[in-house]
Order: sequence, then structure tokens, then C-alpha cells
Amino acid sequence: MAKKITLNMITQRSVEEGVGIVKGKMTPDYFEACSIIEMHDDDVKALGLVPNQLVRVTSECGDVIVKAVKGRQALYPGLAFIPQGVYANQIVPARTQATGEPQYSGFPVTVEPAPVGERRKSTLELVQRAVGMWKGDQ
Amino acid sequence: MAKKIENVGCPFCGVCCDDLVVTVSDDGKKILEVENACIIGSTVFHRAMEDRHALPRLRQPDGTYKEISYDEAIDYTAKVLQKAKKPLIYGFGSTNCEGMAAAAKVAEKAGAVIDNCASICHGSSFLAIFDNGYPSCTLGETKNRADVIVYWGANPAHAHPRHMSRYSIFPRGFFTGKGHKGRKIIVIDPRHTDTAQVADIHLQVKQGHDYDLFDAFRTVLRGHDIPDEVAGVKKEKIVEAVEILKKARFGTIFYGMGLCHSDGRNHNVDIAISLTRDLNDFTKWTIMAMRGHYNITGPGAVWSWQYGFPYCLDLTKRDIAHMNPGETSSVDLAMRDEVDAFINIGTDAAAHFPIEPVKHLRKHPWITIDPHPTMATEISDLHIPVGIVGVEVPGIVYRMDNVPIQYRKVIDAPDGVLNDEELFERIYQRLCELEAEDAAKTPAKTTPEGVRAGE
Amino acid sequence: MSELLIKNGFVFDPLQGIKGDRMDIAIKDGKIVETNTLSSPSVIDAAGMTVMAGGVDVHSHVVGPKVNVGRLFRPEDKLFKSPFKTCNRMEMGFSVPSTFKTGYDYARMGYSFVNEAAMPPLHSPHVHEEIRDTPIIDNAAMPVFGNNWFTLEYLKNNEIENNAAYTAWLLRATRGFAIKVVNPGGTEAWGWGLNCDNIHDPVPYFDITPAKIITGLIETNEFLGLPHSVHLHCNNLGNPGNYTDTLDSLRLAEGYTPKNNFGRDQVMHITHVQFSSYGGDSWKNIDSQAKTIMDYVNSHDNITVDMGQVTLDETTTMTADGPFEHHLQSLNNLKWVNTDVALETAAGVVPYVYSPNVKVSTIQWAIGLEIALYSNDLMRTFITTDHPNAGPFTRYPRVIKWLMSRAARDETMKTFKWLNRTIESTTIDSIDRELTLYEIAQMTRAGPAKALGISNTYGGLAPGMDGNVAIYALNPENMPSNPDMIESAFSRCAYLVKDGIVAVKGGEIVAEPPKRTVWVDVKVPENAQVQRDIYEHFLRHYSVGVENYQLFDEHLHNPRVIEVDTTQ
Amino acid sequence: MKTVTLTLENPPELYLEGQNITPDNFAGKTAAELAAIDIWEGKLKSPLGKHFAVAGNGGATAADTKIVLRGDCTRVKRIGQQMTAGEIVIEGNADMYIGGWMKGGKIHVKGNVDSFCGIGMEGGELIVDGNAGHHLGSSPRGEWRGMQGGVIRVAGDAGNDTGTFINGGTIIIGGDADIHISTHGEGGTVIVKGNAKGRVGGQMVKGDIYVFGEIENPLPGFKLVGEVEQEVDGVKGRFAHHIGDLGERHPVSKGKTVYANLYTQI
Repeated sequence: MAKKITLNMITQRSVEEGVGIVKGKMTPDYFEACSIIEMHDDDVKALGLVPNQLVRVTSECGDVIVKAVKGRQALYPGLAFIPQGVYANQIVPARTQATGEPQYSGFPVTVEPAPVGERRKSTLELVQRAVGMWKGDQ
Repeated sequence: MAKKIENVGCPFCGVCCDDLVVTVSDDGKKILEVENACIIGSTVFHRAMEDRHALPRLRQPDGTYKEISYDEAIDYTAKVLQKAKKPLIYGFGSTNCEGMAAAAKVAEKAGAVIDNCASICHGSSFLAIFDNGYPSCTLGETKNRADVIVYWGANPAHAHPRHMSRYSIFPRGFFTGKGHKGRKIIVIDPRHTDTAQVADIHLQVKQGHDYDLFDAFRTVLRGHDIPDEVAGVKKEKIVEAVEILKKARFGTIFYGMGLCHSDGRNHNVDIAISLTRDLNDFTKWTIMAMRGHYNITGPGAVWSWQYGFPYCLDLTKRDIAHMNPGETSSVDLAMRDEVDAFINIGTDAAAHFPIEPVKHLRKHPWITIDPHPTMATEISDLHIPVGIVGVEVPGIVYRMDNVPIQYRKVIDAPDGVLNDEELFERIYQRLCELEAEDAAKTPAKTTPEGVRAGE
Repeated sequence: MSELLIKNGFVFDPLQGIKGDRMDIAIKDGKIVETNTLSSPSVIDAAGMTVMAGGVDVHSHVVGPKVNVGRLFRPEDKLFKSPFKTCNRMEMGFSVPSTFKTGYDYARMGYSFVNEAAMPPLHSPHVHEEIRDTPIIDNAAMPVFGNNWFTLEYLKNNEIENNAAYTAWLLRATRGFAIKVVNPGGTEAWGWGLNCDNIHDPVPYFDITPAKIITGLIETNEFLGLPHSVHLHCNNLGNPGNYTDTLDSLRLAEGYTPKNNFGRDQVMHITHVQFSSYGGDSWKNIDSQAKTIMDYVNSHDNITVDMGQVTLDETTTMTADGPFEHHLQSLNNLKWVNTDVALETAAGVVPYVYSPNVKVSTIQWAIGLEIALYSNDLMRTFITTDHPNAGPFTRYPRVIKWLMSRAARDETMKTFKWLNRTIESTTIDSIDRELTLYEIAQMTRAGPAKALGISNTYGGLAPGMDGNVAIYALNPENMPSNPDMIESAFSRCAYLVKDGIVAVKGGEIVAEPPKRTVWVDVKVPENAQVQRDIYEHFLRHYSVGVENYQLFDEHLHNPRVIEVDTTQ
Repeated sequence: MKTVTLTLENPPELYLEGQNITPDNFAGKTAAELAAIDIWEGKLKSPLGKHFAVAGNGGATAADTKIVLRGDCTRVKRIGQQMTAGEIVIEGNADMYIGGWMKGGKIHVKGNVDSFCGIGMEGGELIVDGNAGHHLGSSPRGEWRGMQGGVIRVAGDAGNDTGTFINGGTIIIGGDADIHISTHGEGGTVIVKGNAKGRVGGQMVKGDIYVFGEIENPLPGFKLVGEVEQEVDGVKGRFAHHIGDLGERHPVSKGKTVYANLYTQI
């Protein structure tokens, strides 16, 4: 049985994501900068992940496949990080506590190894598919 | 012969570095070199010329885009605005103030909601400022006077790469000749960020509990006892940090999305402001929001002088403006299905909103105004290209400390491409024409009145 | 060729000494002309009405960063308080109105020129952006100098010529109008959370006293021969017992005489002097020293003052006097904005409720009126509310009513909770004086225009001046018995003609003639040392480049330059 | 008392803004006149009768007028805003600002309401049988003079920011409350019969809060000072008495510092 843990997710800026944005969200730079997750070593161990393994992250409002990487910026156990952007926003809850601002940081997610055959989708596929405009890889 | 242009402002983040030197080709069309910028800023200039469109593109029934003229695009936009009962115009992180003023004129004429990226970024700061004020300073004050710097829920090493070197930790100023050596740095963040690497003290706060930690700081500052641990931080560490704050000659708290994006949002900032105010009973303290885009402070300034509100302006009543984030904020409007047309300008809502509001907004006409293709252009009905402010279009932008910086043009926009101000002025003209046509058809039409019960 | 004839009004023009004579005013191509030069003018029948030059406001916070933060951080100042739209643009806000409402409301009151009271030089592009969006009225803006590091360093060493060269540079860099001084030295001390308590209290590190800053700036101003004088917000403003500090500041002007080609007679303008005329030593025993102050002013021709009249409204205080706003916040515990501006100045903003139920508020109200009512020369005493500090400028008509009618004052005093305490602490109840329309014209146009050094263009109706004329539905030969009619007549003028164009008719905006930015361009000899100092400070201490600091021409809206040449 | 019944027959595509639906506005008007009063959907102004069937005439005064709303008013805002007297009954759900800036009279909502209900309230009674959203009985943005008086009673749960800047009056929540209760409060009483998530009484100067259940994350600025026996909303109980927010300023009255009180049931 696949392991699955619950973590507290934050999504914030990274400098790689910043560079990715200005290069373009359909570039490999952006893809590699944003389709990742960072966790504490204890949580990586608990999931039994090998470096750069794909995981599925699921929140109250969606899920996304990202790559589990070892980040420079240490988290405490139970806390997880996905850089802000298209991948994070597949799972960020839109609830705003009547402030206008979505719950970009501090929402529960479950993380599990991605099912075999699953891949990280392109930004275009994620966004266009969400609004019913995805026509497949042409 | 290449030409060097000096004192160029950087069109990326709210640090608004204005010391860039950009070398352009003799014909003024190509950027050859960018000096002094961080990696992100320099990329902005280099990518400016790539991937551009000279004409608006309209989505066809088969899902592809077809190029149309600016006139057709302006007519289309004006008609969408006119037809909708409550259109939303959102973005403005990357336009100049002239463009924002023109867009507000359009929104007022069309009866639209107009909102900017602060809505999902530092909007919480505005809410806190409404409730509790803002004891702040310009960045030069921090540079010249500060001996204690706090970054709370902010990670400039990633989000504002030159912030620490230009204004806060490293620079030598008038009273701060020792630079970094003369300063104490406190970083408060649930992660040991790259910014925390340069800190003297890093307090690893439990995510989402900053408010509790601020309350502990304030309680200690007033001489009361606190529990042994608050928000994951030991009492001794809190007491030690409070002593440093009290003994500062001049301090600045820089805070970021760690406060605005987590539970409590505005109240995390609200209590940070209370702490700053309290500290002024002992010594001099200031606080500043680490604003994101280079001109995201701009719309807050422009719309405040035009309407008295910095964001989330509901102008649908045409008589008076109404603002209440939670109701008139873009994400809430989208999630509640309260708007029926969307114009996305100078930001990429499709990438930066959570995907749910994107789905809601996409039920209605969606127009994107942006120099480059973005996620938003890829799901829009219409993409109108414009010049890049700070690269191809000059204008005033407001730095994170509300200081206006005059930005320059370094190269020409692609032939025929309008700037934001011109585009909105023409949409405004078209709206006036449509209104006149309507008035000719129905002469006795009454104008709606404002939300003003009780009178 | 546009021609306009305003016929048969009762004309009040103190600059020409015209005291309500029934006469015609002619305007051609935007300028006042002799009546016989018109051929086929359009005509306004002003019979039975009062005709004055367009109003001139000497001191009002209407544009710029602290005004805007006052708008931004007070959404409650808009809630259920904004009028319905009748003009091109919405009009939002009560105590700190939007730029559009500011322009429209001044025009409705018959004003044509408003002097922005404090421009932080670093923020000058912002000030000019707001000026662009303030319709109809012409604006000037005064950069603040009293805590500027260049100024402090030059004046400490008695380098008047260098300070003058720097002043000329900064006026040009910011497209500024005059030398504004706010709590000299005290605001720099506020950089460390401190203040200068009196004019002999030295500024930390810079080691210069406020007194020396003030006299140095007077010398600089007269060295340059600027249109306006030094414009001073005194030290220790707003505190009980401060009248002695105010007298100390006033005495600093003794021995100085004005040198200028603009018809200005004063060397020092003391602004919102109401806030600086307090006796007592605590809020418990505060009393009025307005008479003491005005006795001094009356006997010294080289001083002008404006009132800073408290209007008993909920308003928003804002000033470059940073320590004062911090102090105010600690008294009323309301939200507080502070912005220290590097090397130059600071600003504080706090909401404030002046209530007829609060003793200090009603004493302040009385002191303001006493300032005007004790004045022997209303060409040197001007109506202001230090908008929005003591009340919004839209209350000027109410201030006029109080000045023109003892009955109106009595009516207001009846609402005071601490009436007896107010009467004991002031002399307002013993004053029967009622000002005339001529005196009001002195206080609201002729006097301020002369003090600002613009009386060749604004504030009067002589041929050659701007065609700015306000017509009020008041018949001097048959003044209304109900003083409220005075207030309503001055609130909504019958006509405002701006540059020859009818902008207001029947109290409503009917046209938006182009507005101007008035600034002072001073030519000084090359000064290598000052150039070097500017280069050094910008290289090492400023956070923007010197090239980007100086206003680009493209951000200056419809300029009108007043040129001063010191090289001849 | 006369009753006007409004039945929502033609629901809006977006939301309706019904600030004119108050006994004050309805008093002295016939059904036909009422059908002509203004209601807004975005920038579109329509007569009330376009969306609602109107039955019955208003009373002579607001106090003599009762308004009953039927049909699904989930997308109708601002009902009873600024009302001073009379009665409103909403048979189902309603949207935002119900009873906002209310000065008197009574509103009874039988379903749920969204955010900003009872904001800026000065008097009267707002009763919600279901749940309430955020900013219940809170102050409008920027206003430091929050709820002044009146009673808000919600049978279910409330969102965050209940009673921000409360100065007076009483808010009773039958269920649970999310974060921020009486933040910046300077008076008034908030009673939570269920649990509170946290940030209870933060930055509070004066006033009272009762929590019958658990506070998940109590603030460090509140200190236990004793136990008291009290009757709260008709229920007798023993409470632990805390004072706070010790991080905030507090007035001194007759030589004694006045704190905010937080009572948690034992």
C-alpha cells in the first residue's frame, strides 16, 4: 500500500520561479522551477521517496503532480513548500477569510508517491484543461 | 555604435532599482547589455524583444487565435464592458500610473469593478493600514539610520534580490558607516530561508501563528510574562529579541507574504503595526510592506487620489465608489460568480489566481492586455499586446516605500503597438461613442444612482 | 477671441482699494481688460451680487503623499459621506477629498489658486501627478527645507550663498514654489524618535538650533528675492504654553526686510497660527494667547499669518511635523501613519475629532477666530483651516460666517458642552467685531496673493491680471439677516470665471478650464561646491539617482514659470 | 403592524443589492409604489417588482411595518441596511450586509447569511437561525467605532472576525467561531457557546468574551486571574477568568487598570 502523509503547505516565491516568470511560463525554466515540492527529510523518509521522485499533492480543492526535491531552505517536519505559480495554484484553496486573498499558505495537503505512469503536466495543459480548452499536445 | 542609457529603472520587483545601465543597438530596437540588475531584472530586458505580437488576436470558434486590428479590439472591449452588468478589470502590477489613471476613467465610465494585484498580495496590508495606520519611512531612512533590521515572513534573497544590498542589511549610510557590521538582523520565518542565512537571529515560527508571536512580543514589551513557548518559539528567544528591538537606535520591520497569505491575513500585519507603534515609546521603529511588482504600489496611489480607495473599487454605481475586500475583491467576486466579464491587464491571473476562480471567470468574456503571451492569453477571447513599461514605455512607478520613480524608455515597442494609456484612452473614446449611440436610441434613459441608503 | 463682461456687480478688490463700488469687470482672452476694449462680449448680470477676484489659498494640504495616505487609510471618511456625481468624475471623501472633489469644491467656493502647503522633495513626481488630476484650480507646491540635510549643513556654517544655490536647485528639481519650514530641526530629530522642544534646542548630530535654521532660511529667501517669504510651521506646535515659543520665532524676523520684485512686504509667514497661540501648561489649563500673538503681529509689518481655524468636524490631521502626530496619536489612540523621508523631512497622519463636547476643541475654535478678530491688518491675516488639519477647506464659508456675524458665533457657542470654561479660557465672548465683505476679500484673495508674491496675476481685478472672478449671491446693501445665508453664498458661488471661462454657474461646475502648475525658477551663479555636495549626497545617502530625482518635464502639467534672476 | 411580503420570483444572474428593503423605506407606501423602488444588479438599476412579487402595503411608520421575504434570497445583499425600526423576516438564506448599520427594529433570518452582517450596528436585533459568515457584527473597514449596541444572535457557526472593534452590544454565537473574536474591542460582549479557533481578544482594550467550549490556540497576552460563577445568556456556570490583551494599551479608571475579560467555562 502506498504511503500517504498530511502536511501543511505554503506556496511562496523563489528566485528560480522569478526568473522563470520573466522568461515565460511555457519555458523549461519555469517548468523546472515551479513543478517541485520541498519537504523535511523526515517526511521524505516517511514517504520512502528517492530523490527527484514524483509525488501527488492533494488539497481540499484539487491535486497536482510535482517532483520532490531537496531544497536549500530548510523546513520543519510537517511543513511543505511549492513555489508560487501555476503548479501551486492547482491546489491553493480560493477561500479568502473575507479579505480577498486566497489561502496561499497554511492549508492541509496529502502527499503520496505519484501513481506509476503519471507525469508532470505542462503549464499550458494544466490551465487550459481546467477551463475546458485543452486540445492535447499538437 | 551602441548606445548606453543610464539611470534606468528596473521593471521587475518593488525594490525599483534605478541604477541600471542598458546598452542598446544604434537603431534603438535591440537591447545588447544590462548592467547592475539582478538575474531577474536583467532577464526582463533580454526577453523584452522575444515572443511579441504586433496585433491583437481574437479567439476563433475553432479555438485558434486570429489577428485583428487595434480598432476592432478596442470596439470588442468597449462592447464587452458596456454589455456586462458588472465587469471586472484586474491587474496593473506592471503598468505605469498614467495607464492606471486611464483605466480608472474607463472603469468609471463603464460601471466596472477595478482591482489590482494587491488584492492577492499586499491587500491585507491595506486592510491593516485602514484599521491601524502605518508608521513607516522611506528606504533611504533605513539605509542611513537603521541598526536593527527585521524580516518577518519575507524572503528578499528570493523575492527582492537587491533589497538587502541597496537599503537594509549591507549598505553604508550617513549614520551607518559600518554597514552590515553595525547592524543586527532578525529573521522570523517558518523556513530557514536564504535570508535567514545572513541573520543574527532566526526565529522559526510555527506557520500560521505569527499573530500569537507578535502578541507575545507586545506582552513582553509591556513587562508581562508569557508562556514558556509561543508559536514554536521559546520564551528566552522572544525576550532576547524584544531586548534587541528596544535597544535599537532605529529599526525597520520588513514583512512579506508570510503574514499576508496565512491565517488571519490582515491581522498579522495589523498587530505588527501595533508592535511598531509600541516600540516608538522606547526608540524609533518603522515598518514596511515588501511590495511585489515594481509598480504595484502605483494603483494604490493613483486610485486613492482619484477615489479614496487603493484597490477593490466597485464603480458600478457610477455615482460613488464602494470598496470592501471580501466582497469587491477579485477572487471573491470570481468565486461568488458576481462578475460577468473580465479584463486582465499587466498581470497573469490565470497563473497567479488559484485555479478555481480562473474557472469561474472563464464562464464569461475574458480579455487579456499584456506585452507577452501568458497563461491568461492562452485562455482568453482576446489578447491585446501593449508596450512594456520601463523598457518601451516611460512613466512614473511607485517603489515599495511609496517613493515615485521616473522610469525611462530604452527601446521602441514593436511597430504599431500601443501603450496602456493610449489603449485605455481609446477604449474610453469608444465607450463614449457607444453611449452616445445608445442615448440617441433611448433618449429618456435614467442614470443609476449610488449605494447610499439612508438619504 | 473670447470676451466676457460682468456687469453691475458690487466689486471688492482690496489690491486696488475698491470697496464695493458698483462697476463692470471686463475679460478678454482670459485676462482682465479695460471695459472699453470689448467689442461684443457675452454678459453676466451681476446686479445685486458681490464680485471678487478668484480666491487664493495660502496654505492647504491638497496634493501629495501625506494627503494621499490620508485618503487611503480612511475608507470611513467616504462611507455614506460622498455626494452624488454631478461632474465628469466622482467626488469622494469628506475630510480628505479626492483630487477631483478638491478641484470642484474649491471652484464652487470661487477659488482659483491653491498653494499646496508641504511637498517632500523626494516625492515631487507624486505631487505633480496629483496636481494634474486636480481640475480647474491653479496649484503651486512648497518643498520643505527646515530639516533638509543640505540646508542644515550649510546654515550651520553660515553658508547662505551655498544654501541659496542649493535652494534654487531644489526648487527647479521639484518644480517648487517657495521655502516651507515645518518644525525646523524637530522633524530631523524625529528620525531618532526625538524632537526640538524650543527654538534653542539643538538638532541631534547636526548641532544647529531651530532659530538658526529659521534666520538662515530668511536670509536665503531674501538673498534670492523669491516671490513668497519663508513659510513657517513653528516649533512646539499644538502644545499648551507654546505661545512663548511662537513669540520667540516671530522675533527672529526682527531686523529683516523683504527684498523682492513681487510686491511682497513680509519676510516670514507664520502658518495656522491658531495651533501656536496656546497658554497654560497642560490640557487642563490651556488658554488663549491669541491677543498676545496678534499684538506682536499687528505691530510688526514684516509678518503675515493665517488662521488654521478649527471647524469642529471629524477630520484628518497631517503634517511634516512627525513628532507632533506621534504625540497626537498617543492622546487619541487612533490609527497613525508616519513616513520619515530620507535626508529631507517626515510626515504624520492621524484622524481627529474636534467636538463641541470637548473643551480643548472649543477653546481652539475660539483662538482661531480671535486671531482674525484681533488683527489690525487683514491684508496680513488670512483665512485657512490648515486643510484638513483643523477642518476641511469646504468649511471656509462657515469660517467667513463666524467672522462676519457675532450672532453666528453665539449660535455655535450654544452647542458647547464646556461653554463657561471656553469663555473663561478665551476672550471670544468679549469680541463684538464683525468683519466686512471687503475684509473677507482681503483675507481670501488680495492678502494671500500679495504675501505669495503673485498679486500681479492672482487675487485682484486690475487690467492685465488673470481673468479669475468669483461672483457671490450676496447684496452688500442688503445683507441677509440669517448668517447661514452668508455661508451658503460662499459655499456655492453664483459664478466662477477662470481664465475668462465660466467654470461654475449657480454653484455647479459647468466647464473645466485648463489648470496650471505655478513654480519658481531661480537663476543663480554656477556653484561648484554645491554641485559637488549634491553629487556626494546622492551617491552615498539617497536611494534614487540624482538624474531620476529631478522632475522630468513630461511630468510637469501646464506650467507657469515665475522667473527670478539673481545673477544680474 | 402591516406586513409586506416580497417573493423572489425572478432571481438575478449576479447579485441584487437591496439596501432599499427596509421598513423605513417601505413605510407609507402601497404595494404598487413599493414595486417601483430601486434595486440594483451590478450597474443595472431595476424596479423591485422586476424581481419580487410585492403583496401588501407598508404601515404608517417604520415601526408599523413588517417585511417578509420569501424565495431564495441567497443572492440578495443589504436587506435591512440602516433600518431604525420595524421588522424583517427572511424565510431562507440571505447574502451579505444583512442588518448592516442597523439602528433599531428586528431582523430574523431563518437560514444562513454571508459575511459583513450586522456591521456597524448601533441598535436593534439581528437573529440568524443558521450560520453566519465572516465579520459578523464587525466594524466597516477603517472605522474604529465598531458595534455600538443591539443584539446579534446566530444559532450556528460564525466565520472569522466576529465583533472587530466592538464598542458595545452583544453577539451570541450558538456554535463555533473561527479565528479573531473582538479584535481591537473596546467594549461589548461576545458569547461563543461552542469552540473558538484562536486569536480570541487580540489587541483588545476593554469588553467581555465568554467561550463555553475550548479555545484551540489561546493568546499569550491573556492571563488567568481566577474563577467566577456567572449567569451568561440565561445559563449559570463556572468560568475561568482571564484578563488581557496584556500586549495592548489599557485605560486607567479610578486608579485601576481596566482590562478586557475572557471567561472560559470550566
